[in-house]
Amino acid sequence: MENFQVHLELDGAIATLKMNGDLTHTAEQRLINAYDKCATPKTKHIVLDFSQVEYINSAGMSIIISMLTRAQEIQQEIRACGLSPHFQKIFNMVGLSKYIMHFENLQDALQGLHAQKA
Amino acid sequence: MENFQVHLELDGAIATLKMNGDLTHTAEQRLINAYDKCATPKTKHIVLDFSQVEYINSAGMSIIISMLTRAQEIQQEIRACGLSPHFQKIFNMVGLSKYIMHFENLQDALQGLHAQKA
Amino acid sequence: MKKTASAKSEEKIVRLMIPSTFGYEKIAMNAAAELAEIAGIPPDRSQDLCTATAEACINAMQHGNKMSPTTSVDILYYLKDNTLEIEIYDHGAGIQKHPPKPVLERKLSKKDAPRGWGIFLIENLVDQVEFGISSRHGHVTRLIMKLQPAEVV
Amino acid sequence: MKKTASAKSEEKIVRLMIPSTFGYEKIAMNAAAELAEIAGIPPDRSQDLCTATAEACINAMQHGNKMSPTTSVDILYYLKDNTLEIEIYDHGAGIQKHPPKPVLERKLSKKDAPRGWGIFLIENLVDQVEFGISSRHGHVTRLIMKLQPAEVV
Ligand SMILES: Nc1ncnc2c1ncn2[C@@H]1O[C@H](COP(=O)(O)OP(=O)(O)O)[C@@H](O)[C@H]1O
Ligand SMILES: Nc1ncnc2c1ncn2[C@@H]1O[C@H](COP(=O)(O)OP(=O)(O)O)[C@@H](O)[C@H]1O
Repeated sequence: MENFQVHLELDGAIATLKMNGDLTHTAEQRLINAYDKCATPKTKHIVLDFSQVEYINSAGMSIIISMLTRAQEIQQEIRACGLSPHFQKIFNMVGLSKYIMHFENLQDALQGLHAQKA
Repeated sequence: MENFQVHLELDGAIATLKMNGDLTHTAEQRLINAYDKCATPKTKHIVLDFSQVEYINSAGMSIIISMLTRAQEIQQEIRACGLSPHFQKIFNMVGLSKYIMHFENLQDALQGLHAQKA
Repeated sequence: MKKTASAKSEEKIVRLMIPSTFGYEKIAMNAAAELAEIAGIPPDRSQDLCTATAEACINAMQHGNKMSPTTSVDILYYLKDNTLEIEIYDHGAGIQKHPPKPVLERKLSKKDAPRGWGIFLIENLVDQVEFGISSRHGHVTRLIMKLQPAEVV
Repeated sequence: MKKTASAKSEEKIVRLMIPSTFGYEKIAMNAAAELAEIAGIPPDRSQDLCTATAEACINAMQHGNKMSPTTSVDILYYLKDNTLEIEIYDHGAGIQKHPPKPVLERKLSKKDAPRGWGIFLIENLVDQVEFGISSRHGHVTRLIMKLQPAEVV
């Protein structure tokens, strides 16, 4: 049983990564593979949708940090949405909230971006 | 920490018992106390709202059976709503579904009754 | 937990000890649910297993351990290739005589007590049930759920 | 679990053993959540305790038991009058030197590896943490959550 899936949606300069399941060690390969597909300067914004993620552990945080490192190298912005208050707190503790803005839901996360695009 | 609450609403011949928490041994006294308040021939219909009940064990089933025994003695009808598919199956196994009709939600359970009342 | 057709996956064992106090059976249920998910058991069958596990724990607390709060109920979970097995141990003498099938109408007419559904539920919810006495651990109720054939990946 | 001002409630002990396999830490988390509920710990603090428990289990599997799937992580839960304590045991030599506080910017600039958040999270999420070696059980991480004063009923 694989308990992590990721679904990538590309829309111009915006890539949305919808995750489902537990963001832990076992998620690494799938998430990296998905990010590889949008790790190009053409993609300016990455939106991580956590609304279907129930559990994130320190290994999951490390995957996000690796992704952020790569994104910064190509001037990509990463946004997040759907984190529970508990994991918003953890993002804050680790310092990720300084670099990854959090929105309540996917619509809010995409709103400003689509305005830019238009 | 008390993990079972019951809220009684009386409306003419209809009594609604909204339960919240686990329907187990520890629920017995509270549920019986609530039923005592509507165990009169004036109340013709009892609606048990299980939508906020997550766990029912065999002791909880026994409490419902005791209540049904008393209700039958005074010609009260008992209806239920909000049981999960799992507990609908258990009600069916035990035979309770022959005596207690189940509705998806409280509104559906009350609908026919209010028509009768009017 | 993805299995390949060739790989022989090892047995996984989880062990839990809870006090004979009502409410603590939920810990045993949650562990059953988690293992059912790891084993790929579908949600409805997982709930069946959880209810059966809770009832076996409650019987172990009540009839086996006589509600002594310092006597534990021991639960062993075995995740094997084709089954998830849960053994619930208590320190009593075990079931002397299999109880007759409960009949709701006898209870509604007060011929029988309203209680007495535990074993009936257990037997109807899992694929196989065994009751036994182990010299080392006391009385055991063994619940067995069959797993679907491993997906080939 | 309602406590009265006068009644001295007894300590409750729950014990769990899981294999050193990623994913099984969720069983330990769920047990922590259930005990937190019994203890009346509010949901946000319960989630803190669950995350800390999971991280301590993962460290026990990785660094203590070197991911040997047949070596178990043992978890003891003590529900006392004023605290909920969780001890996570592994069979390793323990933490040799307390790791320095991780700094995100050092990780983003690749000066440090992206990992290394477990102990930092544990220490920030529970009221008290202790690391130690027990001659009987091996290395232990002890997580302590303080309970609110018992409600008078
Ligand atoms: N673990 C056990 N040890 C000894 N006796 C048991 C055990 N479990 C069940 N029994 C016996 O079987 C009877 C029926 O059990 P059950 O169907 O669960 O209903 P109930 O517990 O409500 O009586 C019990 O009354 C008891 O005599
Ligand atoms: N149970 C343990 N036994 C031995 N060493 C440990 C244990 N837990 C943590 N450590 C040591 O502390 C270091 C930091 O742990 P942690 O903060 O959880 O980050 P990570 O596990 O990602 O390295 C580990 O790399 C390891 O050397």
